[in-house]
Amino acid sequence: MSMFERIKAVLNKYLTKDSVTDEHGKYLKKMRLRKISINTLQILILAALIIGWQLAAKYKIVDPFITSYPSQIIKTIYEMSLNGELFKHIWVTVYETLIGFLLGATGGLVIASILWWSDYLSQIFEPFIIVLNALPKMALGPVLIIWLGNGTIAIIGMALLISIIVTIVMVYNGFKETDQNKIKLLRTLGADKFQIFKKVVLPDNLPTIFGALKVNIGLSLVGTIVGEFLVSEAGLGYLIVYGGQVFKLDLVMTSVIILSVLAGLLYYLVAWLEKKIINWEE
Amino acid sequence: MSMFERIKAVLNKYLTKDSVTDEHGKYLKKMRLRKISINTLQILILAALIIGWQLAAKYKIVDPFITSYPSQIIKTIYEMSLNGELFKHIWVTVYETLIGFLLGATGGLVIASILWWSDYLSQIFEPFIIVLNALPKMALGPVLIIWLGNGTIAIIGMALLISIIVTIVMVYNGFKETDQNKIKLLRTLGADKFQIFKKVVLPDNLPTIFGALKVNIGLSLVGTIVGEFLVSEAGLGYLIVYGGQVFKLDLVMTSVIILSVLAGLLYYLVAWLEKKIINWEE
Amino acid sequence: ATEVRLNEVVHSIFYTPQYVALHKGFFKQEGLKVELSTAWGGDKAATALMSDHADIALIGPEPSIYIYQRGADNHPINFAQLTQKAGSFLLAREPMPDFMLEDLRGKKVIGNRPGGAPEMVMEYVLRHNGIEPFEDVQINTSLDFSANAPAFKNGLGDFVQLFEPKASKLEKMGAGYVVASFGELGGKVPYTAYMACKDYIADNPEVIQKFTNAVYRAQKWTYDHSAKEIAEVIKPSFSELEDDILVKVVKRYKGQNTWAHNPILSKSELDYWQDIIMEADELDKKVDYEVIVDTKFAEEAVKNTE
Amino acid sequence: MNKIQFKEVGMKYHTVAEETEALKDLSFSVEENEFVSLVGPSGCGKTTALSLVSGLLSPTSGQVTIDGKRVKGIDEKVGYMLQEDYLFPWRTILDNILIGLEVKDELTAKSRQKARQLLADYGLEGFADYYPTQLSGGMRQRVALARTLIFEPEILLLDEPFSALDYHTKLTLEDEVAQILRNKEKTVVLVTHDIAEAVAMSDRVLVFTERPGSIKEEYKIDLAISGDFSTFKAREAEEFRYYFNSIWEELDVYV
Amino acid sequence: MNKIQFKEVGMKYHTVAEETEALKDLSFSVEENEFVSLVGPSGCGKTTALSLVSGLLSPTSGQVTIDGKRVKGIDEKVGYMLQEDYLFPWRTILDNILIGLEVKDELTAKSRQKARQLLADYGLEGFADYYPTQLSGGMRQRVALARTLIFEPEILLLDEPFSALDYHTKLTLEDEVAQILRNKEKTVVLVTHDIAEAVAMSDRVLVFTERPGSIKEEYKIDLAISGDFSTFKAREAEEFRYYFNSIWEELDVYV
Ligand SMILES: Nc1ncnc2c1ncn2[C@@H]1O[C@H](COP(=O)(O)OP(=O)(O)OP(=O)(O)O)[C@@H](O)[C@H]1O
Ligand SMILES: Nc1ncnc2c1ncn2[C@@H]1O[C@H](COP(=O)(O)OP(=O)(O)OP(=O)(O)O)[C@@H](O)[C@H]1O
Ligand SMILES: O=C([O-])O
Ligand SMILES: [Mg+2]
Ligand SMILES: [Mg+2]
Repeated sequence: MSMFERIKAVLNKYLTKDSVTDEHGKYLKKMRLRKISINTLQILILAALIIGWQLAAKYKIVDPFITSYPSQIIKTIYEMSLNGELFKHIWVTVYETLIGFLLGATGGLVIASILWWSDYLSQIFEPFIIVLNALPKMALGPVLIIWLGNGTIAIIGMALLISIIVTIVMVYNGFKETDQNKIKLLRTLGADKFQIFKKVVLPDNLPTIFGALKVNIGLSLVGTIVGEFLVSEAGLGYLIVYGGQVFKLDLVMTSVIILSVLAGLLYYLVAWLEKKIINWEE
Repeated sequence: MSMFERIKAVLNKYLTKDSVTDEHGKYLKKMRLRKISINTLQILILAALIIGWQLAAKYKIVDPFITSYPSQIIKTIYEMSLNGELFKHIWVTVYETLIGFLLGATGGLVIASILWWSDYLSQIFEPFIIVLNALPKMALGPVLIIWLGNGTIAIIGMALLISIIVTIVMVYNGFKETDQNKIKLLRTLGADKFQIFKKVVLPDNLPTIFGALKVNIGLSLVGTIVGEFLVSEAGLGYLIVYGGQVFKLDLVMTSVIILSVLAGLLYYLVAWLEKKIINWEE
Repeated sequence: ATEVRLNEVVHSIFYTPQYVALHKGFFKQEGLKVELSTAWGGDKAATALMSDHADIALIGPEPSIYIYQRGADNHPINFAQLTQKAGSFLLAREPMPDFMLEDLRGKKVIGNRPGGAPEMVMEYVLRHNGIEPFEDVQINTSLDFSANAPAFKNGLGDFVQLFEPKASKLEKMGAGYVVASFGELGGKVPYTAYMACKDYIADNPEVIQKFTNAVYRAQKWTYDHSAKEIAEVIKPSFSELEDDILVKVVKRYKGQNTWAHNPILSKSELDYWQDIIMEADELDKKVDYEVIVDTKFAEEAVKNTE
Repeated sequence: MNKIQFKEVGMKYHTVAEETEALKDLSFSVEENEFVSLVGPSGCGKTTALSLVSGLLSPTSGQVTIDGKRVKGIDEKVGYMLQEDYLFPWRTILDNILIGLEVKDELTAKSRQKARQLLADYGLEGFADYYPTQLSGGMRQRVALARTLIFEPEILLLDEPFSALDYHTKLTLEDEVAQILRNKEKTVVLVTHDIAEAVAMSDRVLVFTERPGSIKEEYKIDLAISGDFSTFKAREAEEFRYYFNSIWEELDVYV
Repeated sequence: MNKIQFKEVGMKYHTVAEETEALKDLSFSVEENEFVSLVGPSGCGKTTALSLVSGLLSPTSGQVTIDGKRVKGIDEKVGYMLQEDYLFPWRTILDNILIGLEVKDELTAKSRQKARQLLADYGLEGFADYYPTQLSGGMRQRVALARTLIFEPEILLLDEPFSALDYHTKLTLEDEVAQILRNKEKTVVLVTHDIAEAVAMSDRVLVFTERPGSIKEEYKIDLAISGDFSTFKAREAEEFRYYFNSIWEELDVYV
């Protein structure tokens, strides 16, 4: 058997692994080759973006001074990791985001519950909530600083403000649309309103709640960054402002990239929690 | 009949208007009294907020200079209306928002359609879209300005950036989840892929598309304001920044309030359009 | 007319001669159509320049220093100076007619964001008057430019560093009193100047010349007229501002000789400016005057107009 | 003795736009241990009638009594089973059955034991710790039955309990439920659209008029069945066709 | 003559996790103008068999032929009706019926006229410009039938077309459809879980085995009916019970 044939055989074996019949093997091979081609293309696109960026900067097609470039960003990350600066700034942002998120999630849930509880209250506050929801909250930034002072509290306040209304609206709509027959079932069993809430409305809406939390965590991060733009001594938002001030655009780009990664990680944290908690779905 | 009784009779007649039976009349009366009490409370709350704000400012419980106060805001609106300034700034913001919205809606729809069309493409780009979606886009503001300059284009770009990804994700998910049986039905009738798209996927997802547009219009406004914060010569975002620069917080507060009204109006514009177009729903 | 995209760092009375040039038609008379936009930040204005979204920017020279130092090829070159003094003031909560910098010892001052010109100037001035920033005096550098006046009004800090018209407004409200001017304390610095990228200047020398001519005419006009007259001319650019504040602010800036009398940016001034930045730890090595300053147009303008 | 009695019951629903008279002058009674079916056109007020028995609603006029006492609020004696099973996916089968006891705060080792026994009785032994999604439609509806019967209600209300099941499952479950209830001696009111089901399972079938619902016709079902009762045998009985066709014509709905 | 023929047809579905053999060695034929029902346990491949006839899928082994020719892609001769009506709410009733012609670009004044005629035939005159939400379930399913029959397909595939309807509507529609199809002389394959429906409507009932599906048993239905055919009469025929019970036992599914 030639070398080439042997490689082909090994490859074939790998591609048809776990197949139950020959036909299934063919199918698996096709699907796996497709998957491989997709992953390869993804990596190629990513590599093309990174290398393209690097080369464009090197040959001054884009101004490397303004756009920075990958190797420089990696260098910046490396240097800032060494002296612990990077970790400090990331931690500040994560910390503020998580507090804003937790407050927004808890507050949103509590308020949505109250609105569900009292139809009267919910009807009274509906127009106010619609307006608050539509309001571009970051316009309130300067006002918020005045009310909440010039520190972490103002930043967390911004994160909270941006995230809580969405939570209220999403969760309350979910609560309101709980299947009436499920509630009827509990009523026929003699449940009171609180039991209905605890045993049906809340668990039934866990997917909705997690949907809201996934939006919420992203908005909390946005709020934190906006807050840090306005007032801060540390955090990724601070790095972006400072980097801009002194034209360390490497720092700005590095922060933006770390921020994107952070946004993804925080999202997956909530998604992971959801999987842990909603474990009965197929 | 005494005066009092006559008033009572008129009131009663009004409250039971359109009733079909006496019992229905009682029900209507109850519901209308409830509705009246809700509206009254809403107006009272609004009035309490406004008057409380005014009084708190007057008696310096809050700093009138920092928080401004209702009569001052009305005065500002009046003065700025007279010289046409107000209308100019509102128009600039509306204009930029609408352009960003239209581009985001069209672009999002086209991209979602392409992703629906090619499963292969959609699988390749999925991780990139997830990352873009999670990204706190306003952090990119400074970078965006580098690419798009410091004018209207950068502002519209910001609005577009913030709104398009959400549109893509929402619309694509809707397309993907089109009832397979509806598609099967069209296939049995001999339809090709384009016909399936035009005759089922697109109309079936109009509610989803409008759902996305409702989110989109709000985000476009946020994007426009953020853009105007970063770079502008006019618009409500400019007024907020400028008001902050020259320590004219009346201007900031006035702009914030106009902004919330504007946000509400734009939302209802899309909701109204939806009602016009999706006229077959009960 | 040739179109020129001009980007100003902020929209401020501090740059009065520029608005004079605009409203008195000096640019127009030179055959230039100036499109003014506001960047709200020196970094953003310089970025606009670098990314070819503006032809000329009005900023402090420090971005041009940073940019050159960080290795950009087509870096900005300062060709006309507009202000020659720092524009910020120190305010206290009470009038302090006998204020001395020593009074800051142990107190809290609201400053500005690190790396920016106002903060660097304040730190330099304090240090050279025997007060070590962050040791002898607490400085809060966490606030955005838009937030420091409200924060002070709301009770934060004992002193605040502000630009006009905020200083005058606080005074009018009785919430703050100017006790010192960094313009006076800091001496002559090229606080703001017009700059354009190297390539643009090389390609459009006549535009730069015309622009500089107009600026110089405006500087002279401003020098020759009273605060009230100036205020009237620039009013369209500050329509939201009360008239009395506008006049007061113009008077204050004029009074401390804020605006350069001609657009020539001297070597000694730049040297001094670089000292300030170096002390703030944002610059390792001075940049050559000839590299980032070109006085040819300014000199020509002065010569032409005489 | 009359277990349930409707005396000239009227029920009106109100919305802002209109008044809907669901029931009018509805009078009928159900004897102890009787199995009565209600059939009638869609929207004629059958579900409304069940809600009145269970105490979920109160009549606008007339009276509904259980054991001679007027119904006020949810009655402990009544078990209610809906069209779909509404098992909660986040609870195991056992916990689904126990939800009613949990609500009443009567969860004991004994009641758990009873729940397991019921599961075993219904051929669901070993499924106690499964989740609802892991069960077939028929198994799920049997769990719903256990959830209702664990209280040992004297009265059982069934609102189209088999209509969401596929045909096989439906026929089989009808038979099973009929057997279970016959053995337990319960008073049962079944609402159904399926005339064959009504005839096969009941002692009596009440045909409702169009809305506002009242009794249009009443059929005492008497099928000659040899040996043990089963709904399959019932369907084959001589008289089955007769009842079916009479009721069908009585309903005479144009679809 | 054989209109449809399955010759040792095998069909396998693949997913990454497993292979599902839906059909194996399935052989049967349907004669011209014959009405054949397929019954069998859930998941035994009935829908798959219909998809093979319609050309939506191709078999992994064996052959499916129509008029002796192998099926390749969607066949114009075949009309397919699904369990739910899938009327598009954004189209009027008339436009729903015309969607197939629209797809084929055959929209003419004549075809419009024909659509209106079909509506009239099915008792839906005057509903042409209504929207689907304004119609009852039974009316909607009749519109779906019109949408399928407007092409005058030679073969009609029905996949549980009545199972989403309520009992009354279902019985009535069964009869109506049986009448319509008998008059039109079509070859029909009906998939159903309802044995009574299969027996009452068909010339022949094929009982499928568990998955992988193949023919387990075949019943030629021969009911003694006097006068015009109707499914109601069919249900009352002597032999009906016999067929019903035999097929029921043949299926013998535990639910
Ligand atoms: N909460 C309610 N508010 C207003 N109208 C109602 C309400 N509940 C029921 N109705 C109306 O009352 C009438 C009777 O309803 P009900 O549900 O009792 O009928 P049903 O016989 O059970 O119908 P189906 O056979 O469709 O289940 C219907 O016209 C229905 O629309
Ligand atoms: N696209 C598919 N991919 C994978 N498996 C499939 C697919 N379609 C059907 N199957 C499987 O093939 C088998 C037969 O499916 P089919 O739908 O033909 O059964 P059926 O007899 O119509 O069932 P039912 O009575 O529930 O409608 C089932 O096990 C089903 O899960
Ligand atoms: O940087 C300046 O404020 O000019
Ligand atoms: Mg009902
Ligand atoms: Mg099927």
